[in-house]
Amino acid sequence: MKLTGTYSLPANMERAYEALRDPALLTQCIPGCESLDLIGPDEYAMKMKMALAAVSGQFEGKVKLTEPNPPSSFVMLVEGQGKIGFVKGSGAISLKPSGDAATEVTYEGDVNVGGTIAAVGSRLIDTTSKMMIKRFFDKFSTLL
Amino acid sequence: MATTTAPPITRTKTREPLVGKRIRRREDPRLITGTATYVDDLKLPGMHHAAILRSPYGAARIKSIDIAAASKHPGVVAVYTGADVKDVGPVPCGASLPGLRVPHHHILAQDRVYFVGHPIAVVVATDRYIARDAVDLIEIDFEPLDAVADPEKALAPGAPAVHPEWPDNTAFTYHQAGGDADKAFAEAEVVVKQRITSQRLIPTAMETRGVVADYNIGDQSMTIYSSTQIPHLLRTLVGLMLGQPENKLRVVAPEVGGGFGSKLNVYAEEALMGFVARKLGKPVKWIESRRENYTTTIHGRGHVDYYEIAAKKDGTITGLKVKIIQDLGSYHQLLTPAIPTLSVLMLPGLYKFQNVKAEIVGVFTNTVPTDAYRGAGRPEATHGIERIVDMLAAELKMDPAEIRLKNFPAPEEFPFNTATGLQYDSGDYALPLRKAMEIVDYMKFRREQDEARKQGKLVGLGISTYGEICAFGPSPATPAGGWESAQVDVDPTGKVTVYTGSCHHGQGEETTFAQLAADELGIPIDDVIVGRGDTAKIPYGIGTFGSRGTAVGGPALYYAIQQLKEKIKKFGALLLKANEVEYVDGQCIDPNTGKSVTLAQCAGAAYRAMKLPPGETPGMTATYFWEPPNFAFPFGAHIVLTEVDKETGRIDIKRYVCVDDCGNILNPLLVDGQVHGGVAQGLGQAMYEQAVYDDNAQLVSGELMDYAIPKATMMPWVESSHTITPSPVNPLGVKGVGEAGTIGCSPALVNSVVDALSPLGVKHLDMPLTAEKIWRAANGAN
Amino acid sequence: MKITLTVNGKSRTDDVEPRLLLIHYLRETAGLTGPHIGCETSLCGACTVMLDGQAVKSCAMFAAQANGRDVVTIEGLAPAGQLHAVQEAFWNEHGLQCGFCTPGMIMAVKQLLDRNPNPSEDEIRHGIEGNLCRCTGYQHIVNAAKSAATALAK
Amino acid sequence: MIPTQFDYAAPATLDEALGLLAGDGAKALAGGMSLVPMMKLRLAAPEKLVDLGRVSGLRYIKEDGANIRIGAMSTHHDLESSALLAAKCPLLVQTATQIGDVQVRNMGTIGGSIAHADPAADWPAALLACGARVRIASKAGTREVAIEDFFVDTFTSDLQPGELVVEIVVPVDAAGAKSAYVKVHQPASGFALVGIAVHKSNGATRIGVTGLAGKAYRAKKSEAVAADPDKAAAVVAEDVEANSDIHASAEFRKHLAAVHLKRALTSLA
Repeated sequence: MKLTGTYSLPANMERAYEALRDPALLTQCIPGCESLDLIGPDEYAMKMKMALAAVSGQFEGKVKLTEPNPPSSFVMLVEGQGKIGFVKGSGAISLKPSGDAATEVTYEGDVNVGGTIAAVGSRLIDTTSKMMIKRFFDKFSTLL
Repeated sequence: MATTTAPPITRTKTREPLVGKRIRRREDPRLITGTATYVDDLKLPGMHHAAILRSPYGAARIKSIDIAAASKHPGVVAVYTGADVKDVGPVPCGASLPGLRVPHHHILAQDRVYFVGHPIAVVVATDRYIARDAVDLIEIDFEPLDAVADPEKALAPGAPAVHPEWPDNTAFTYHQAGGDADKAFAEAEVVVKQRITSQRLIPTAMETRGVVADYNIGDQSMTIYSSTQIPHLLRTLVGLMLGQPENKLRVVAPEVGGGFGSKLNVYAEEALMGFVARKLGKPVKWIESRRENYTTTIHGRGHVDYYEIAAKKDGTITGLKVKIIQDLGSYHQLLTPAIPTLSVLMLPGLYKFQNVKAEIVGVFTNTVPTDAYRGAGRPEATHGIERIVDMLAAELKMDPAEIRLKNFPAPEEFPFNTATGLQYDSGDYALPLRKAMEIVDYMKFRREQDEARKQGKLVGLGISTYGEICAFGPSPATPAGGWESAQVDVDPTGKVTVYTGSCHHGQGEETTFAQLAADELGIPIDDVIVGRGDTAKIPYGIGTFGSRGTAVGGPALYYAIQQLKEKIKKFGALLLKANEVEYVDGQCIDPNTGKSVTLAQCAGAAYRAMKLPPGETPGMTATYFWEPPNFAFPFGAHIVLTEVDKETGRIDIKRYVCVDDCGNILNPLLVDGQVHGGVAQGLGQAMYEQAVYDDNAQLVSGELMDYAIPKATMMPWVESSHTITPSPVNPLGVKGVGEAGTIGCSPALVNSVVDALSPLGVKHLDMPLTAEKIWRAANGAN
Repeated sequence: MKITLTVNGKSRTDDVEPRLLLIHYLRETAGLTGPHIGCETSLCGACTVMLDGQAVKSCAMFAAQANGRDVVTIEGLAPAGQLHAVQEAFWNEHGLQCGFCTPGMIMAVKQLLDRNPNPSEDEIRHGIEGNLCRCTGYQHIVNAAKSAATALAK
Repeated sequence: MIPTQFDYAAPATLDEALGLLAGDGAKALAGGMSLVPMMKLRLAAPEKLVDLGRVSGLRYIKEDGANIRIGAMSTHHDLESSALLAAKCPLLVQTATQIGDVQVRNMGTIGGSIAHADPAADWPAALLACGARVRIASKAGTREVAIEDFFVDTFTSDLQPGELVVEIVVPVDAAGAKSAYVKVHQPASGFALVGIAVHKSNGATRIGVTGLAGKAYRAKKSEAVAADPDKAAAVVAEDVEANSDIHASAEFRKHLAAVHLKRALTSLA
């Protein structure tokens, strides 16, 4: 499933670019993320607990940042597996200035979901993914 | 065509026959009181429960499996993985085609998974809750691979290879031709082309599959209880898979909660439970969840077809070319590759043109295998021809009824040889169409339609005239024998048990066969019971599918009774000290003296055997295996009136009229039931149902939450009636009706909606006709 | 945990896991295999039973929730050896084929007629919306509901 | 088909229930029509279930001055068959009859439904349209929020850990009030692809929309021009990021919302 969106962050491009690649910030902002541990260059092992309404599930996976092109773009790969299924996403993230102290972040992503969540949650995947991304950026803006 | 040597027929009925009457079913009392026994109702002493871990990926390599935690979980008895069962024979494919590629189908995945739902490991525990818990404790390291779920994408260069050994994803190509289609097209005055699809469907029997396997260590015998349509074939094939001698393997099909073809198969789990029971020396039960049912039991249809029809300007059809792309799924189940070949046989529909050229490309995809689902190949073909004929009529500005009537063979042309090598047994194809037109008052409707259109209303009428291949079938034309068996036992007290090799599961043969036996033996119906579904009780049989229960199982029973009557009469003559007796109304009568003895007296004498008729043996039983000389070909016409809401895409079915000709009718009540149920499944395909895989080969319509089978509120009132053209193929004159409703329905509905939308320039719509699709078509967008 | 409830008129007490679904309790513990399981998303209705006189899907609740309450399954709809008018009507009208959905379907029709003794065709169809049947196309079930209504009115 | 293990408690009083819910990992079980299937699929695995089925005093529909008070454990069938609601707030009756199926309505509760905050559930549209308020209790006390503030996001309500919906309060319809709930069913699940609730009272029109977006919302722009159904329809989904799934695209959902709002307003004119 394709996802695109644009958010405005209250920081200049350099700051925004750095922050978006900062594991400490990412840990706080990825919804449900419990830990990110460095396992290679720009690659982290992730533990995540998803909780949405009654749905809950533990996921283990990876976050990988590739194709760095500071301060204007990079690609984020996220994958997680759990008993209720797996999620695999890739997002091309591009930044452009919007005024002096703000940056417009655009993502173009592809999310693949498998297992039980894919089989029974098709009507929810779209809405939920969008909400997760929104939560991510909302939190991110606050912390920046 | 084979000829059968039949025993002499004694026609000895004086009372009003039960055959032909609306008799309520004899199987119902146990079903309506909840006392019937389905597989999940079985409880054997010491029975264990199995749960299966399945692939969440459409394609992946299995790098490692860790069963340690699951094995140690309290209550877990055993955990088996692919390595444990690698020597069990593959899940069998019974179809053979030239050059067919057959992947080795292990009962548990080895180092790779090929579809979401692919079984990987089985947990056996003392309780089904524990077994399920332990499944979650198995750790698997997968390496996800690219997967492909769409057959046309699978054929494109560079597509992921479902089976690495065959990178083109092509399991087979198949060609069949009759006449000279190229010439017909070269000379055609008009040619119409259309891509027509028949989407993937999920059979959705209300009872999912289930297996209980038991093994007796002492005598090394195995019993498998399975919700199956084919107990004997299952016995043979699972026996071969497990190396279990067939005479030490009993298969029981208890009450079966619907099949529709999905239980006309041999599944990995049937052999797996046998394997587990034998390994542990304990009975074990596995009941499929609905989720598993959707991801591992066969799907149906899955066609992308390219149609071209050639005709003269006067509407005479001269030729047809069709390319069928069949989505096979990841493996061949029992009949997978054979299903589209049935489509090819049925391509000409009811029309008499003699030039056909067909090609099938069978494509592997990372999905559940497709196989026989209600109609199996024939609905696809009927949908195609009935759509393209409507499009031809539109192109020629001809009336769709008229073009059909023009192209039917005349009644005197029967038996009619088709361009695809079939011989249609009997028919008057105009008869049901004219009757259906009369019921809807066709001309009046067309006038009203003109008026309605002037007011901007979108009203349509759709016709389908279908024929189908039924009564499967002559043995040379079927993979595993097309005959059927019957045995008739008369007890010493005169009570009769009829055993049939067909394995009905809702069709009602427990009633119709009792009607037939009671009539033929001249005894009360309450003196007859019908046994089925247990290989320990009944002679080898083929099973129930392909509208064959009554049309092939019925004649087998009929002939077994005729044979038995000869014996009854001999004992009657012995008891009456007569040279010859007549058998009338359950009694042997000496025509000279008028003295008589009852069936019970004859049977008693045959078992006591104090004295035997010359050359006769004791006992009162007869067994008959009947080989049909040909298929039977029912036909009919369905007409659907619809009104479409242009703004919302909603289809309102105003009337549903069907006139089916299934030959003679044993029980009209049950025939109506078959038609209604068939129409519901056809309507499901036409309007709602669709197995949807995403680009990653995930089944996203993976539960009843997203796969819409018709509910009561979605069904129109079906006005069902009949014409009767007996089949000459069997002594009962029956043709088969199990699949008729399904086959007739979908093209009639789609034709009706296309007709409704035709003022807006709509020429074709693929199924399912969702509201959004209609809205887009009606508003010129796509 | 211990639960005590009335099943088909008889009180019984059993020790159950809290997670035991009512349908499994009825089928496995109480030995009443009339109600069936056809899905896990509470859409098919094959497991329908009466709980304090109201039709519920017994696969969508825990046995513990039925503690102290009154459950009637298809087996308890009529005294042994007799048929309830709805059962009789399903038989007469050929309202079933494979029979798997039937115990739940009969309960849904009973609920409908309890609340609306003379339903229209449309009301019948809505009344059995929560019960899926793959065999009959529902038409004979509609007939059965009408005929049961007539029989019960007498 | 089989849920994971959990601890179970069936308190008899609200106080007891709130005490139990204050603990970690506790989840309230009302009718269970959403929760139990999710537990069977193991999408949900609460450690502790607090069954509200035995809590007294949560199941009632009563008139209280200008309001009708509905206990959170009232079933959809209770609402569907309420003579009081039929007379004083018929929108809720009309909505209740379109929820799920008979068995779901017998078991499912209005409190459980709104707490679940399913973006395709029926109640949110109706409650938004009739201007409901939600009373929420916890060990710390009770509070009341307007229904618009209750639905926060997809499956996310304003309920905080340890809190429970205890009552829904709706105003009694003014004389001459008119209302309608129009729903397009997703054919398999019966959820709303789009559901539109319209409530006209004292010259003001309130419109609730469900199924369309990540959460149910009030179509305020449409309300402002409700006298002109075409205009109202044109803006009902304006600026809304609509859902899309295998049953209907975002574009079609928006279109259906517009068509059905127009029809509903026209029929109530």
